[in-house]
Amino acid sequence: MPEYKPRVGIYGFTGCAGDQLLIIHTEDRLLDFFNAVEMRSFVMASSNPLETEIDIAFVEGSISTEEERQHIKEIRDRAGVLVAIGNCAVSGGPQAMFAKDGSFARRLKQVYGDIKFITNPVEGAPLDEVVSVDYYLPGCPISQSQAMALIARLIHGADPEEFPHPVCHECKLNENLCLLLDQKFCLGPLTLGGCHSACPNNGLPCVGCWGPNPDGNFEEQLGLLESFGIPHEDIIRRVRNFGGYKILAHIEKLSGKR
Amino acid sequence: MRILKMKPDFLKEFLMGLEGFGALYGPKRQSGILKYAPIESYDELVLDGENTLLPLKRLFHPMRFDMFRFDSRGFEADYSIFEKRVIIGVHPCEIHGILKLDEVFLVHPPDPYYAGLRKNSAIIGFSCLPAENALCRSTGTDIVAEGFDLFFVDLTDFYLVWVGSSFGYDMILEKEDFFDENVTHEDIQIYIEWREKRNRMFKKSFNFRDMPDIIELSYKSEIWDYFGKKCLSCGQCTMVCPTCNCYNVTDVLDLATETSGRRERMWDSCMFADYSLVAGGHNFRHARADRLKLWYTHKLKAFAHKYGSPACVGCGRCVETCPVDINVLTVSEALTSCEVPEE
Amino acid sequence: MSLSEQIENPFLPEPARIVRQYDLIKDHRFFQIRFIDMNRAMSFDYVPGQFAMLSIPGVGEAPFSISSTPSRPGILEMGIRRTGNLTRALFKKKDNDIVYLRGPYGNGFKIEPMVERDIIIVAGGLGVIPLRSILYFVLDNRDQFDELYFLYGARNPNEFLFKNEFFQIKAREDIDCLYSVDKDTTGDWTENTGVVTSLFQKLPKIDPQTTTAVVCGPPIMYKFVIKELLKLKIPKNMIQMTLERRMKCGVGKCGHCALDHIYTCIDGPIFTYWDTLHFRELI
Amino acid sequence: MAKRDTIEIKPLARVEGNGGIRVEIEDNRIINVEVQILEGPRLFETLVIGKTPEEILSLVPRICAICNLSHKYASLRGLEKALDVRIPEVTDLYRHLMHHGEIIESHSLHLYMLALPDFFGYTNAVEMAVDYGEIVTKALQMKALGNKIMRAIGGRMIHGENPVLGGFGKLPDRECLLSIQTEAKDGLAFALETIEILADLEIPDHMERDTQFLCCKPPHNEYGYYGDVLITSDGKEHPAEDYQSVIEERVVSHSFAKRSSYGGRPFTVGALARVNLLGERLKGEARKAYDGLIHDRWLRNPLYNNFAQAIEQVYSLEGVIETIDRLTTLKEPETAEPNRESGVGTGAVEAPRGTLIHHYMIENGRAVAADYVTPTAMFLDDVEEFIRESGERLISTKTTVDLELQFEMIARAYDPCISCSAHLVTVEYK
Ligand SMILES: Cc1cc2nc3c(=O)[nH]c(=O)nc-3n(C[C@H](O)[C@H](O)[C@H](O)COP(=O)(O)OP(=O)(O)OC[C@H]3O[C@@H](n4cnc5c(N)ncnc54)[C@H](O)[C@@H]3O)c2cc1C
Ligand code: SF4
Ligand code: SF4
Ligand code: SF4
Repeated sequence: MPEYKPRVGIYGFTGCAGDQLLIIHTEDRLLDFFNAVEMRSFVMASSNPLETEIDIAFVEGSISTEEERQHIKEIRDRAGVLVAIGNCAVSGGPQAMFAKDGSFARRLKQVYGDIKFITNPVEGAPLDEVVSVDYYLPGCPISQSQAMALIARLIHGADPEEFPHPVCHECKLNENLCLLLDQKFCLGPLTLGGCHSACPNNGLPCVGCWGPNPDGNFEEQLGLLESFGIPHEDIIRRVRNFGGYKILAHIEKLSGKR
Repeated sequence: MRILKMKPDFLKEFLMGLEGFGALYGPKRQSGILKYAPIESYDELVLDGENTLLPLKRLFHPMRFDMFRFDSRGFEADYSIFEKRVIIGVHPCEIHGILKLDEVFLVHPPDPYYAGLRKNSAIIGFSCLPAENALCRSTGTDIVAEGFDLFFVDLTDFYLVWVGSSFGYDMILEKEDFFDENVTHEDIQIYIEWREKRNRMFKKSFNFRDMPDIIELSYKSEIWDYFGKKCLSCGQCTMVCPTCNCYNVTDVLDLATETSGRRERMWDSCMFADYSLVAGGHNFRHARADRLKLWYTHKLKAFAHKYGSPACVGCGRCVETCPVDINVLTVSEALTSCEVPEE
Repeated sequence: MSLSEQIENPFLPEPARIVRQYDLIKDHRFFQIRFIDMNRAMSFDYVPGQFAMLSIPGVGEAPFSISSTPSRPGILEMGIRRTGNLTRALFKKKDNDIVYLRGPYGNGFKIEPMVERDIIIVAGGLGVIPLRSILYFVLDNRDQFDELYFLYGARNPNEFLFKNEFFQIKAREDIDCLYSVDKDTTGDWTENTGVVTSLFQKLPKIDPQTTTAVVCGPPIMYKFVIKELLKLKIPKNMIQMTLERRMKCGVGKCGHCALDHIYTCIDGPIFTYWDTLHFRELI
Repeated sequence: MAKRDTIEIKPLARVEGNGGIRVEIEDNRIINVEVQILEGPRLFETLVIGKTPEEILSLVPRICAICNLSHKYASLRGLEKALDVRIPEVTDLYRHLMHHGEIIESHSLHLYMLALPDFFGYTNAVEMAVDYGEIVTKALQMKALGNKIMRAIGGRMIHGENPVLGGFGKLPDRECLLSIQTEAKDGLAFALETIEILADLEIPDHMERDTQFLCCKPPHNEYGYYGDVLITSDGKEHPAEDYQSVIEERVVSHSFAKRSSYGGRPFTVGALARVNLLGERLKGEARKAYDGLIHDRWLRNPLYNNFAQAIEQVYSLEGVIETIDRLTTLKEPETAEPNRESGVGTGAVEAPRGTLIHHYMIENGRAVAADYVTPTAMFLDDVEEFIRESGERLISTKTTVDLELQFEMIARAYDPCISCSAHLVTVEYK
């Protein structure tokens, strides 16, 4: 009996395509990946997609038009497992940094004027605002090692493991001196790890691109950064840059406190 | 124990000559940060009182490594981390730290990875003068009597060299003529003066001896809540502490086949929320205050029950590291005075 | 490699075959597992209350109590609830599939304080899985022990584990079995209805000086059961209970199960009630 | 062919992002061509308003992953002008190295993985690998080299935060630079082989028409990927800050990417534009490759963009080797500080697929206006024109070739980057 290969689709919605590109960038392992699965659709890398029932859908990007809303629903209907890959799919991405503040219509007009498009644009939202999502692979862009570990588990029928720790975990394993000690702005403790602390490794602050660490102590960190002379609004603005929808609950708690 | 004398002029040649005993490691500055790393030239070695960012444990209990490879035939241990090494420039508190880890990793059944790294490594200790946050006098770990192969005490005009193992003695034999057996009364006097001078240099101390009881008594203290509110749960304290040993284990599958992959081990921290999470979602230590309490109980009290003394070796790293000033000093101070620290 | 020849590796999982499996109730399955190496299978010596680490390569490893008794060597039995990654993968295995085991770990029940004494076994829900081992152990060595009471409560008849087995035992003369469900959802439940503690009223007069109690159940159950046992005046150090913690190594290295100065995996998972008063985080 | 017919190619495969082509045909005449950019709008220019340069620099690479460092570089040039940051020459050298990395990565991805399968008749590179294993393997190595350079200087493969205003967080050490150099030397041999493979390829001519070209003019009479002056194929030169009067933008309903024209007509940017306008400045092996391949069809046929990319691949590999030679003799630069808090600046660079402009107005350390013009937005009109030309020609000569494939090949030759283009464009001068 020929070995059963899981049917896989890789889809991109609104975003920078960095997560799909990262998969393409796995170079040596890309061929392994293509061999281990039956690649039904990966439009960025291959022609002739076969849009039928699939076992696993990896979906990048936020939902930003009416057409995309319909399309993701359609993918959800025929996918056994749906994985949100990358910050845009998980949290909404940078385009969701003003999520729910009501400025979208004004900003859209500011950019495009009054033109009517063939599909109606909506404010960028994470996939789980529209459909149910089985697994999340955060990051902007996703990390190759996390992605390959998750993909390997899913295509071989095992559940992926989460990494629910702050950036600081890997930051210390990489032997970096903590930027907070120099009173520098760093979002490491508030941000989910998995990036191998890419920014602090270069002496630069974590910008929060993995999205919020659910266990983050937002209140204390805010106080700490304020004590460095960084204004409250600046901090809130910065955590929102990549926090999208997922940061809203934390922000709400904070503003409730103030 | 044998104690010898050596002129400082010989140091470089002696140390660099040890290559035959294993790859040389020692504190070395990389991108401004002091780390234990392979040493290529003598000038790279930093032999003063400064702490490395991560303690010596990183060489024996690696941050991340593969325990096993597995495939359809089963598991096979991966010992590729083993390497013959000579680690130079290890401070007394670091040696004490390793001795504490020995208690965990070498008791039955010994952890083969730790044991293998330990067995293949020689430790060459170096005396140090206390750094800003050194607390080792409080914890009684400022001097060391075991756990090294050689130990160099720098008395400026000469070194006193303690020989702690037969392996250490073999190293001495390599360059026998560098060493002088004749330790005079005068030398002893110099050593004693050095000890006294060193003792006077400690700037910080804490009530280490009474902490076990105080911790026990403070189980319900609101001081834990105060610190719990502050803690960022960044886990840095646990990473930098020489006596934290927790780790997590994860399987990583290969992409190509569904049966092969590796079992990876990586440092974990009791400061992270999922540390005590069990099936069904019950979390024994959801509150930050509880996580901190576990840590400080472990550092300042619990270890003593089993091994005679608590786990803290007074390196001062938690003092240097915690961004919100939670460390053995502030915690013991708060618990002792029953008052939360002033902002 | 010369640096690593002949190293004993306590973390090395050994292959074992799933001999038989069947569903106990929804999401709970019974497994019979035997080491591939027959010598290992026969020499695997354990005490009731101990556990083993079960691995599925690529998914991970987790601790499970051994539910069989060492008095019947060769095959290990486990009762497993499907909760997460590893257990989901385990439930996909078929008979004859290979899993990996290492152990036994933990202290196990202290048998000595039970010998020639009366024994009360109190189980709630899943807690019956480790207690089944001591239950059969006592039955297999029946002459060494005095009276044996087995109290087991489940939420409803559909969640009552090992129903056939336990009702068969009930027929025996040398054991007093008291069963209960919180609520009879089926209508054909013939035993007691009510929480497990309600069974205590049905116990005959107990002599606390000659009785040892063994308890396992969900965290919330301990509180109430212990209260009953104390009412019976059973000494605190004669109440043995089994506790659960997160574990990654099983041999006191990884730290996850630590509390105060003890490691649940080596100093436990069996503790006496007296111990728990000392180590405030135990329950 | 039916009297009235519509060809819909959706999604357009092997390009970055979500797009399609729609061609309407009536009575054997093409009545409408739309290259549709359906990737949702992200309104990036509104996202950076109120932000510090630091935040802007971290956000803009996210416009597009493939050209992420070009966005970073354009942004740096714009912001540094606005705030009068004077970087030392070494810093610029590191940036050029980083840029070469991106060009190598992007061109090799496009050339070997996305475009060559068309010429050789495969649906993707993995299939192509079955018959052309060596090419694909070497192509992957080439891409990996590009990635390695981007990671070394950018900080990570995609969206690295390492390039900061005035300098870098951390620079790669000598060993790393030398290993890059060694790999570049190995890669050069394959890049030259590629030139030979291409020289033998037959290029269809059914879409040929005259068009215009635009690119940055690098200083010092050298070839390069940056410059403060835009040059056009009509021989004119325009200061980069006047880009708005050169590149005329408009909005169309079938695309979230804006459309551009020059002098009222479509134009081409990218490798083909650069090689056509600046090729005479090339030196070394790249010059030899240029001399061997160039002829006047390059001015009329977009498929030559693939060839132009191959030439630039050679140029960039040589650039890497040479830049590292220089860097290893120079001291690491200090990070330069801004001399003012407010100002206006335009940064123009050549992204792999063409001219990219970032324009900022900063007041008291915060952006009050930003404008981005991306290459794909610039050349979309041109793509539509070439598709129209090709369609008319093919229909009228009744060739039986696969129309869809021909259209796709044209669009793909431009290496369109849809994320980049689906942005917004308005500058609000207060
Ligand atoms: C000594 C001992 C004996 C045991 N004996 C048995 C036994 O006999 N039978 C038995 O069935 N079990 C037993 N257990 C429990 C068993 O070890 C666990 O059920 C097992 O580890 C589950 O593994 P898993 O990989 O399937 O679940 P995991 O994937 O580890 O997850 C388990 C559950 O934890 C929760 N969880 C995980 N991560 C999170 C998160 N980030 N946030 C919130 N919740 C989360 C979820 O509810 C999840 O369902 C025993 C445990 C111990 C310590
Ligand atoms: S530098 Fe940032 S990420 Fe690293 S430990 Fe400090 S706060 Fe955490
Ligand atoms: S105590 Fe300090 S170092 Fe430790 S986790 Fe809390 S904030 Fe981080
Ligand atoms: S508790 Fe602090 S001072 Fe003590 S050993 Fe750990 S890090 Fe060093």
